[in-house]
Formats: sequence, C-alpha cells, structure tokens
Amino acid sequence: MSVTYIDAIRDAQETLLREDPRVFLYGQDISKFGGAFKATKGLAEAFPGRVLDSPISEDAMIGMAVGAAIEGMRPIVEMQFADFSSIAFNQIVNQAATHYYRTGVPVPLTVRLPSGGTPGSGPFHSQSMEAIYAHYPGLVVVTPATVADAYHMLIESVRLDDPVIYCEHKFLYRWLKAPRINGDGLPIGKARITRPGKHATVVAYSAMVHEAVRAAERLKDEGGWEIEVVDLRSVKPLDIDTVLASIARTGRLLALGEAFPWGGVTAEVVARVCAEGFHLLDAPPRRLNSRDTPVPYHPKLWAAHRPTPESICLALRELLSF
Amino acid sequence: MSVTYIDAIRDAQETLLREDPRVFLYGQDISKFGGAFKATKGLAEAFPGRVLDSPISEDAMIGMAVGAAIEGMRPIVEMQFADFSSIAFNQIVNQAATHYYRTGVPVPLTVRLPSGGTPGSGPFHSQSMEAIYAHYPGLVVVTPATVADAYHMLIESVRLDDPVIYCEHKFLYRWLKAPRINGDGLPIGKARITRPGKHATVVAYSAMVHEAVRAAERLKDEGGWEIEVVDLRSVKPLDIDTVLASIARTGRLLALGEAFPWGGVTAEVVARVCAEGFHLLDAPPRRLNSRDTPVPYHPKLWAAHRPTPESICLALRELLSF
Amino acid sequence: MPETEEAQRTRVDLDRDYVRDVFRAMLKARLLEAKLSSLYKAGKIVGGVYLGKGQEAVSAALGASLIQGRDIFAALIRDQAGRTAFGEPLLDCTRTYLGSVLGPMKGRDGNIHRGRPREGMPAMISHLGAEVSVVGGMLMARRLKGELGGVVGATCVGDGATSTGAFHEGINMAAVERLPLVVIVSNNQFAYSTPNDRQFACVDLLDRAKGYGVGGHSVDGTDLLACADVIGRAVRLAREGGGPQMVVARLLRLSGHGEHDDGSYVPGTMRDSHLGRDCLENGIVHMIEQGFATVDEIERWKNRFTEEVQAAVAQAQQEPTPDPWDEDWRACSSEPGGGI
Amino acid sequence: MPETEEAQRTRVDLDRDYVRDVFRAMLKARLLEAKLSSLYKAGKIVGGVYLGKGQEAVSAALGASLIQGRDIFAALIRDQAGRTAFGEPLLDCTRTYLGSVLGPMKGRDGNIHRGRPREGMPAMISHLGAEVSVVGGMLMARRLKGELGGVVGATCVGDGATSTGAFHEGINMAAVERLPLVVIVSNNQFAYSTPNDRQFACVDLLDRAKGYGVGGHSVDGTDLLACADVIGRAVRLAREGGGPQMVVARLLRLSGHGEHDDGSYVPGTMRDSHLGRDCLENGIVHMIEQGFATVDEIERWKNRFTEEVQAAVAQAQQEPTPDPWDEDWRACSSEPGGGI
Ligand SMILES: Cc1ncc(C[n+]2csc(CCOP(=O)(O)OP(=O)(O)O)c2C)c(N)n1
Ligand SMILES: Cc1ncc(C[n+]2csc(CCOP(=O)(O)OP(=O)(O)O)c2C)c(N)n1
Ligand SMILES: [Mg+2]
Ligand SMILES: [Mg+2]
Repeated sequence: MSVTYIDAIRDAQETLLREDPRVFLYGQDISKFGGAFKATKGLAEAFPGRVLDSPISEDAMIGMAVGAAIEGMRPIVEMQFADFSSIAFNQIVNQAATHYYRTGVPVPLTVRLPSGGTPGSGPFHSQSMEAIYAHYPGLVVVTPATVADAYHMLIESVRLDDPVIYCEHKFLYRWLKAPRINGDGLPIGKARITRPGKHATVVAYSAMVHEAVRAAERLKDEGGWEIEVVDLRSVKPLDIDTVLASIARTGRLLALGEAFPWGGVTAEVVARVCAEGFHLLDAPPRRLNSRDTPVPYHPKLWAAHRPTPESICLALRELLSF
Repeated sequence: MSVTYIDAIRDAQETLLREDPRVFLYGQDISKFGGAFKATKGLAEAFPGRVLDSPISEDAMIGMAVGAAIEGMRPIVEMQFADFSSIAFNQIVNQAATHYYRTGVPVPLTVRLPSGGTPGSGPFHSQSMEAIYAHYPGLVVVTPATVADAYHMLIESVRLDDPVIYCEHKFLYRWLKAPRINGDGLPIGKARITRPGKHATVVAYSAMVHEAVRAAERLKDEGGWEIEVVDLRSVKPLDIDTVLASIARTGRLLALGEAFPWGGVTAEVVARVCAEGFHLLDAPPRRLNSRDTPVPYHPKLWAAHRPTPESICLALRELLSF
Repeated sequence: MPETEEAQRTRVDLDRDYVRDVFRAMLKARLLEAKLSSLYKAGKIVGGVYLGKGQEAVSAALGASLIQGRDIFAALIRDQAGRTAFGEPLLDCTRTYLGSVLGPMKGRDGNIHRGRPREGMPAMISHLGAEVSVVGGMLMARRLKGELGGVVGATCVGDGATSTGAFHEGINMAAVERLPLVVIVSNNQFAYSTPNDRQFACVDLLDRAKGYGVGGHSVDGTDLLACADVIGRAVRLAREGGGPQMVVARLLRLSGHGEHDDGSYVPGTMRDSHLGRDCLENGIVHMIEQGFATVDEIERWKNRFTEEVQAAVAQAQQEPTPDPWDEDWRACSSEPGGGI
Repeated sequence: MPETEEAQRTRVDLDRDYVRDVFRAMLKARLLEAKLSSLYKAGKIVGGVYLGKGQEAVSAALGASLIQGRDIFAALIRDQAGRTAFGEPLLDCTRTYLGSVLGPMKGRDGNIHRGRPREGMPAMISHLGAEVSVVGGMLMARRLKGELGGVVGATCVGDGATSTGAFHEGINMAAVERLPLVVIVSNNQFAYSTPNDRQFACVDLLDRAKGYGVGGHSVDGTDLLACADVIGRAVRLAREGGGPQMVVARLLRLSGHGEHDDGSYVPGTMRDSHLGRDCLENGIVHMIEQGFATVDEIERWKNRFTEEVQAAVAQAQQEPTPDPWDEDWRACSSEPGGGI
C-alpha cells in the first residue's frame, strides 16, 4: 500500500472534517462526484451537509468563504483548476487578503488550487499562480512538493487564522507516492533541504523540486557535483534563512520555478538573497523559469516550455563553471 | 500655460481619436461626464459615437475590447481605478494576453489604469498592479512618469499591435506639469536616465521617479552625493541594458517601487541585474517598496506605507556606506 | 405581481414603533450627513464623503426591520440611515470620517467601508456587488452551526451594481441555497453619471427576481410608509423561510455621487418629478398626517439628534489620529514563520 | 410567451435547404465525434475530448442559420455540429485533436479551443461565459465600422455557464447596446456532475431573458425541426434588428462530460425520459417522415461523411507535430524594445 499526493490531500480533508466541526468544503462537483480529481471522494457521504457543490461562480465561492470565515467557520474551497481562480481574484486579493488588516477580524479560509502543467492541458488548465497571490499582503501561499507536506500543510493551512492559498501540483497527484504519510514536523514558513550538497544550491518548490533532484542526480553521475536542493514549501512566507544558510555552504544559487519568467518566486528569491547574502555568492545567481508564453497545449511544446532536468543541468553547468 | 499629466492623457486620446478611425474609448462615466478624473473631457462631443459609457462590468469591458480588437479596432478602456481591474483580471490575463500566441491574431487594446496612492484613498483606490500584469506573457506594461511620456507612451501604446496595460499615476494627474509636451523620442522598452550621477543608481518608475529625484537632491545637498535616477518607463519590457549601463557607472543599486514588497518590479530588477551584471555591483543591491499591508486610508499611515524621500535617503545612505 | 402587491397595500397594519424607528433613523442620518457634508466642505474630512440623501427611507426601513445582535446587515455606500436604524453608534461614523484611531477601522480603512464584522456588520470593500456573496457566506455559516433559525442577512446595492458579475453570482448562489437573504436594489436612476439606459435594458430591474428564483418586490423609495411596509414584509418573508427576497426601490439621490460631485447630469425634469421627492420632507408630512408622530415630537427628535451629532463630531475631533509608529503593519494575524 | 410560441409552431414554413443543412451537419458531427472518441480510447488524441453528442440539433440549427464570412460564431465545448454547419473545415478539427502543427492553433492550444478569429470564429478560452462579451465586442466593432447591417453574432453556453459573472455582464452589455447577439443556452441538466438544482433556483432559465431585456425562446433540443424553427427564427430576429436573443434548449448530453467521464451521475429515469431522446435518431425519422430527405439520401450522406472523416483523420495523422525548435516562443507580436 502506498499513499499518493492526491490521497494525502483527500485524507487531510477527511481528518479536518472529522476533528473540527468548523470545517466544510465548497467547490464545483466536489460532493457526490468527489471532485474533478477525486480529492474529496467519499467525503460527502461521510460528512453529510459539509461537502457542498457550488454553482460555477468562483467570485461568489470566495465571497461566501470569507463570510463563513467571519462567522467562525473554516471553509476549504476547491477551485476546479488554479486557472479559474482568476475569476475569484478580486474576492481573494481584495476581500480575503485585506480583511484582517482592515477590521482586525481574521478570515481563516483555505483555497485549494490544482496548479501547474501536465501534458496536453494547455494554457488554461496548467497555470501556476503562486506569485500572483503572494504579491498581496494578507495571504499565506503554500506549495507542497511531497506527499507528507501535501497532508500536513493542508491541515496546518486550515488551522491558520489567515487565508491560505494552497497550491497543489496536478502533475504530482498520482505520480508521487509515499509508503505512508510521515511528516518531518516543519511548520509553514520553513524550507527544507531536500538533498544536501556543497557545490551549488537549487531553490525550488512544488513539482520543480523533483526535477531539481533529477538534475542533481545527473550532475552527480556526470561529474561528481553535489547539488543542494532546497524546497521552499511555502512561498509566502519565504524562508530566506534556510536559503541563505545553504548558499553559505555552496556559494552558488539557481532559483527554479515553473511559472512565467517575469517576476515570480525566482525573482523574489534572487532579490532577497542578493540583498541579505550578497557576500555569500561566488557566482552570479541564476534563475530558470518557464518560457514567456502561455503554457502550450501540445506535449512536445509543453515539455520545452517548462524547466526540465536537461535545462536545469544546463543552467547548473553554467553556474558551476563560473 | 502649462500641461498637466492628466491633460497629456486627455490630449493623447484626442490625437488618437482624430488620427485613427479605429480608435474608440470605453469606460464608466467617460462619455458626457468626461470620466471620474476628467481624462476624456469633451471627447464624447468631439467624436460622437466613439466615446461610450459602459455598465459597471469590468469583465465584459475587456472581453468587449478583445472582440473589437480582433475585428481591427483599437479600443482604449478606462478602468475607473486600477483596483477595479481585478474584476477584469481573467479577461486581461487569459483572453487578451494569450490571444496572439494561441491564434496568431494580435489584439491591440489599451487598458488605462489610474494607479497608485493618494492621501485618503484607502485600500481599494490606491493600488499599483503593474507587477501582476507584467507576470503574464503577452502583455506590455507601461508606467509613464512624466507629462511627455504620459502623452507619447499612450499614443505608442495604442499603436502597438499588442495589449498594453497603461498605468497612469493618480498622484501625478494634476500635480505634475510641463510647459509643453516635449518628448525625447524614446520608444516603449527604453528606460531613461532622469538624473545623472555616479555614486549610486536608483531604478524607479511612475511617481517614485519624482520621490527618487527628491531624495537625490537631498543627498546632494547633504553630502555631495551624486545619485543617478533611472526611470524604467515600461516595466514589461524592462530595459535592463540601460539599468546595467548605469550600474556600470555607479556600482550601486536601489530598486524603488510603490507596490507591495513581495515580488514586483523591484524583485525583477534586482534579479536581472544580479544575473547579468553581478560583477558591476560594489555593494549588495537594495530594494525599497511599500509596507506589506493593504494601502491604508489615513494620510498619516499612507505616508508611512509608501517610500518617501526620507526612507529613500535612509536606504541610499546605507547603500552608500557599504 | 409586484405592482399589484404595491397597489393593494393598506397601511393600517404597519407597526407604530417600527415606523417611528424608521423615521427617527432617517432624521438622524440626514442631520449627521448634513454635518459630514459641511465638514467636507471645510476640509475637515479624511477621504471622500458619499451621502444617502434621498435614500433614507429605503435604507432605514431595512435597518429597522433587522435585529442587531442576530441579523446581518452589509451596509453600502448610501446606508447611513440603515446603519443608524440597525444600531451602529454615531461615533463609529464620526471617528472614521474624522480619522480618529479609535474608530472601528483604526484609520486603516475609511468612511463608508467601516464595519464590525463580528457584530453582524461586514465591512464592505469598494468593488460593487462583492458583499452579496459575503452575506451569503455568513448565512451559510449560521446554517452549518445550526443557528440560522429566524436570522436574516441583508445588503443594499445600486442600479449600477446590478451589472456586476459579483452581484449575479452572489444572488444566484443565495437562491440555490435558499438563504434568508434580502437584497435591496436602490434604483436611483444613475450610477455615478451613467443613466439606467446605459446600465441595463430590461423594463424593470424587478424582472430579474424571477430569473433568480427569488421573491420580488417593488417600492416607491420616496415614500417612507411604503418602504416600511414593503421592505418590512420582504424581511419578514426571508425570516420566515421564504428564501431570498429582492426589493427594487425607485428613487433619486438628492446629492451628488460624492460631495465632490454636483450631480449636474441629473435632468431637472427628473429632479422635479415624483422620483425627486424628498423622502424625509414627505415622510414628516406622512408621519404627522397618519398619526405616527406629532409635530412636537419631531421637533424634539431633531433637537436631540442635532446634539448627539454635535457630540459625536466633537468627541471624534478631539481623539488621536493614527500614528505610524504605533501601527503594527501586519496584514496577517498569525505570521507563520515570522513574516513575509 | 415562449411556450405559446413553441406550441403554435407550424413547420410548413421551414426552409428545405436549411433543414437539410442542419441535418447533414448533425450527421457529420456525430460521425466525426464517434471517430474522435475511439481515437481517444486508443490513446491517439492529444488532450481531452468533449463531445456534443445529443446536442447536435441545437448546435447545427444555430450554425446553419449563420452566414460564414459575414456572421460571427463563438463555438463552445459541445459545438462540433455548429462548427460543421457554419463551414469549419474538418481538418481544423482533426489537426487540432491529433496535434498537427498545421492546425489553426499550431499545437499551442487545443481541441475545442480552436478558432479562426479573423474569419468570424473566435477561439474560446476555457473560462466559461467569457466569450459572450467577446462576441459583443466583435459586433460593436462592426457597428463602429458601419458594417453591422444584417450581421449576427452567436455563441452557446451550458446551464452551468449561466452562473458565471462573465455571462451576466456580457449579455447585459449586449442588451444595453442592442447588439444582434444570439445566445443559446443548452440546458443539458448538468454542469459536469452538478444538477440544475445546485446551479440555479429559477423555474426556467428562460425567465432570465426578460431580466436582461432580450428576446426569449424555448425549444426542445431533442427535436431537430423544432430547433431549426426556433433557433432559425431567433437568428432572423437578431439579424433584422430585434436586439439580443436568448434561446434555452432542453436536452441531455448523451456522453460523459468528457470522454474520461462515464456520466453515471445522470439518473436512468432521466436518460429514459423525453430529455434523453437522441436528436439524431429522432431527426432521421422526422427528416424522412416530413419529406426533407429520403432513406437513400441519408445513407449516401452517411457514407460520404464517413469517408470525409476518415480522410481528415488520415491526413492529420500524417502531418508533423510541433517542434519546439521551430517554435518562435513569442507571446507578443510587436516585441517593443526587443523582448521582456
Ligand atoms: C467593480 C466596481 N467598478 C467601479 C466602481 C466605481 N464606482 C463606485 S460607485 C459607482 C457607481 C455606483 O452606482 P450604483 O450602483 O447605481 O450606486 P449609487 O452610487 O447610485 O448609489 C462606481 C462606478 C466600483 N466601486 N466597483
Ligand atoms: C469559470 C470556469 N469555472 C470552471 C470551469 C470548469 N468546467 C469546465 S466545463 C464545466 C461544466 C460546464 O457545464 P455547462 O455550462 O452546463 O456546460 P456543459 O458541459 O453541460 O455543456 C466546468 C465546471 C470552467 N471551464 N470555467
Ligand atoms: Mg445608482
Ligand atoms: Mg450543462
């Protein structure tokens, strides 16, 4: 028996529903149908009246969640795809994100965003929107990369008093498996050294952590390079201390992300490292993002649009040869 | 006689309407009323049927503009405040921005966003959203800081075949004046050295250019420091060459912006400078943004939320003393 | 049919205390807003001033039919009268307008955005239509907690706000959930400067009620007693399990969009028409004629409210404004990991 | 009243060529989609497959009443029949599904998103409701260019899409502008797995037409002749200056939401009811009975279309797929300043 990443998300919601009467789920097709990705399978039956199908109204879904949170509930809203949260953008960044600052009343809601690219999904079922939400004060944005993090960080997200954007990567849903859900006890806001190394640091998050590890393995085989991989886990807050500690060991930084190249997590990571750890760097910091186009639909284009072990290795070789 | 920044915006629209039959204006209260800020005053009368009041439907306003652009028109859409473009977010980033890549058919539309903070405007009439839109492939994002740029860049925006997000700063509307509209012929995509210097470079855009110049003057008076101020003019494309050339002279960078501190233009500037001009830097690059809360309503809080000549001087002194 | 409902109205069954509450809130709000307007003109106000002048009957009829401490009232831009009727203290208003740090928003947000969400008064954001689903969510929470019995959630929007997707999604969702939501559409003929015919094409916004499957009511917003009657009934229907109710009120705002605006786009003929009647002046006549209050009583109320307003203004004016050094500049309550 | 309109229908005035066009498009689309479905099951399709099975009559009746080269047709998820009727080449379809770089989207976007915007076929984005305002804008452009005369713009949405703010804003705007827009709402009783009663609370979605001030029409979507009649008339009304028209069709999709879905949430009783009738099987009977076509003709069409489909699939399968090295990776056409 093994647990997949999507199982972990489902199980976390089951735990939350069981342990906290304030929790309820809202989203399109999540009730009897169990959701487009089956992240809520069986939960409607197990928790009658607490897993509710919504109309196709992303704006109202988040407005509703803010209202429920004001009244002390802990809604979890499933967007069918992260990309559709663009419709809820206003309610997320202007209603949910500003509420605590404006009124002193926190709004503990969690928005689950099925994120990231998969082959053949195209421009509107592949987006990574973490940087968009992280820009706004008042939101916590998490990006679990492991089965255990998928579970524990969802539990923690719902327990936080603030609105959390929980970015779950669709590519990991069924591909990523673990024998069981063993967390390492890290809280939201702490990064993890996924793979220790000493020649360069790759800072990544979500699915790109696994591509970074693959690239690191290749470079190990290829030239004995030891690449450290840091998994940010949450992009806001962003644990710059762990990143800096890693760079103190390696002297070299590659910031890696699947999102579009202008701005985003990689820019924030590089800018913070340079501001706070300039002296630690033995080489110019590098970034690797997707290409600057919408996410293409054809798998051949898609594979060339996002960073791959090949392109990561290329970037690392240049970084190492500086 | 002098021309204000808002006059320049109005005059550019008049020129465009006069010279190009494909141009029309769409927005709330822009027709007979002339717009919330009077940016379209008199234009409805001068160009009957081409300056149209829209319902309060930001999503449909942009959808409409995309459709009209497909058919060869050049719509200019006025958002009453940049903040309300959050409702149009989906149509901007998913419909307009992706259209050329997906179909090969460009959609030449311009969205005017009255942006930035003014005292007493509060969290929903003060936002700077340039970084949000710049993140998405397929959009051009411009941020004029001078009267002449307000004019010429609006003309150029409408002439471009791609969707342009034109961020006009409300604080400059009536405060910023010029004897006449004299451009320097720079195209979108080229930054300008607003004030030459040799000890440090401040990279800024929009209203912050003026705050940077003020800070530079103070430091000149105070200690003879010569601070170079670079006005990005457009944040996407971002003219990193001009920025690098400046840092090659000064060795020091302060990236300055009025937007929220996570991500944004300042992060992108620092990350690019470090990737491409690491060796030029004699000190860790610094950033100065607003504080990480919604824009507060009370003027006293507002003034402490955004960068000011004081806080810019503080950052520069630290930068110079490194 | 709503027209019939309205025509057949007999007002004998109007509760005397309720009508007097409505009227007093209208009067107090008018006096308060007149003060705010002059303070604005004197440059004493922080931010903008948006008045509910001419819309007090609608707003107060709603506020007075809600029960503070149990119901939810998401007041909007022209709801000073409704806030007053619902029981919002005057000081919440004056402190916010005058920038006192002791106000409910501590200077972080202003004026018409003020609220006390934990006390059933959500704090609106500017984006029109966005509160409808928030009130829906508050009601959903009550249902999930088993506390929905006898509760009503209400909000007001303008004619312009009906064009927003948020309004549509919010009211549709409430209809699907059959929540006790009351939405008042105050059709004051203009959204800022934009007239109805550039905002929608239906004959009457009330026609939308059927399209959402919610109760529909039409009312003359210049007529205090009609408002008390129709809005009172809509609230009662929602409270008694009748599902969402939408009330469309016909009226005119008797001020500019904000105090910076002279409203010169409103045609004189419209101002002079029935729509332009002042619900307060008109209300005074009705109150007296129908025996709800005496001339003396009204005079006394006026004096008392004038004093209350003065006191609330004076107190707020003496209070400290926010100090950036005391501000904690935190947008999250929990700060996981210790910051951004 | 729409019910009356529908009931009183006499079909004598149906244009023979039009009906035959509708039917042929239905047939061709069904054959094409059956092929796509088996290619999907064989793992030969790039991306997802969403079929219009059971909805062909509605879609084709719309497509066939539009004039390619003049009108605008924003096809949606279940509009293969409408696309075919409008004149979209089969190759546009097979190339996109099979990942040929020669397709209209060059592999950059896929399948149901394909379009040729400059030829009156906008390329939909996934976000439901978003095309309504785009078609509105295309019509606005025609008006501004003085080329609106006799033009119609049409789009289709599902029952679920009516809950989106975009749908609301788009149709309201078109109503305000009195554009010749036809919106077909195919109420197939489900949005993915979500039934009507979790999507809206009105008795009939048609009730919304009056709320928007647009023409309203109701039709049995399983009945080819009724669709040809009602939808044909709605298009004519729009074309002749009657302003926006909304048609609500009652039907069921006879497939899963996509080919990955078995649609098991649709109750058997509903499948067995009138709603579950197959508009094509049923249409064949009607075509013959009413003398619109003979058995032989239909058989010949079937054979010819089968061959056409085969040919289009075969050709697309031989064509090159996109090569990332040849791709120019440009999201802007102008690249001011030379890049990001
Ligand atoms: C989504 C959105 N777009 C634009 C605005 C700017 N705005 C503020 S009030 C207003 C007019 C509102 O009109 P209406 O809803 O009729 O209310 P009224 O002011 O007439 O009471 C506009 C356009 C806004 N607040 N929200
Ligand atoms: C704004 C938005 N939210 C969610 C989705 C995901 N989604 C795709 S199709 C669909 C169901 C659509 O139902 P309906 O409009 O009834 O059309 P049908 O599939 O029944 O033809 C959903 C929820 C989407 N495409 N857009
Ligand atoms: Mg109004
Ligand atoms: Mg459907």
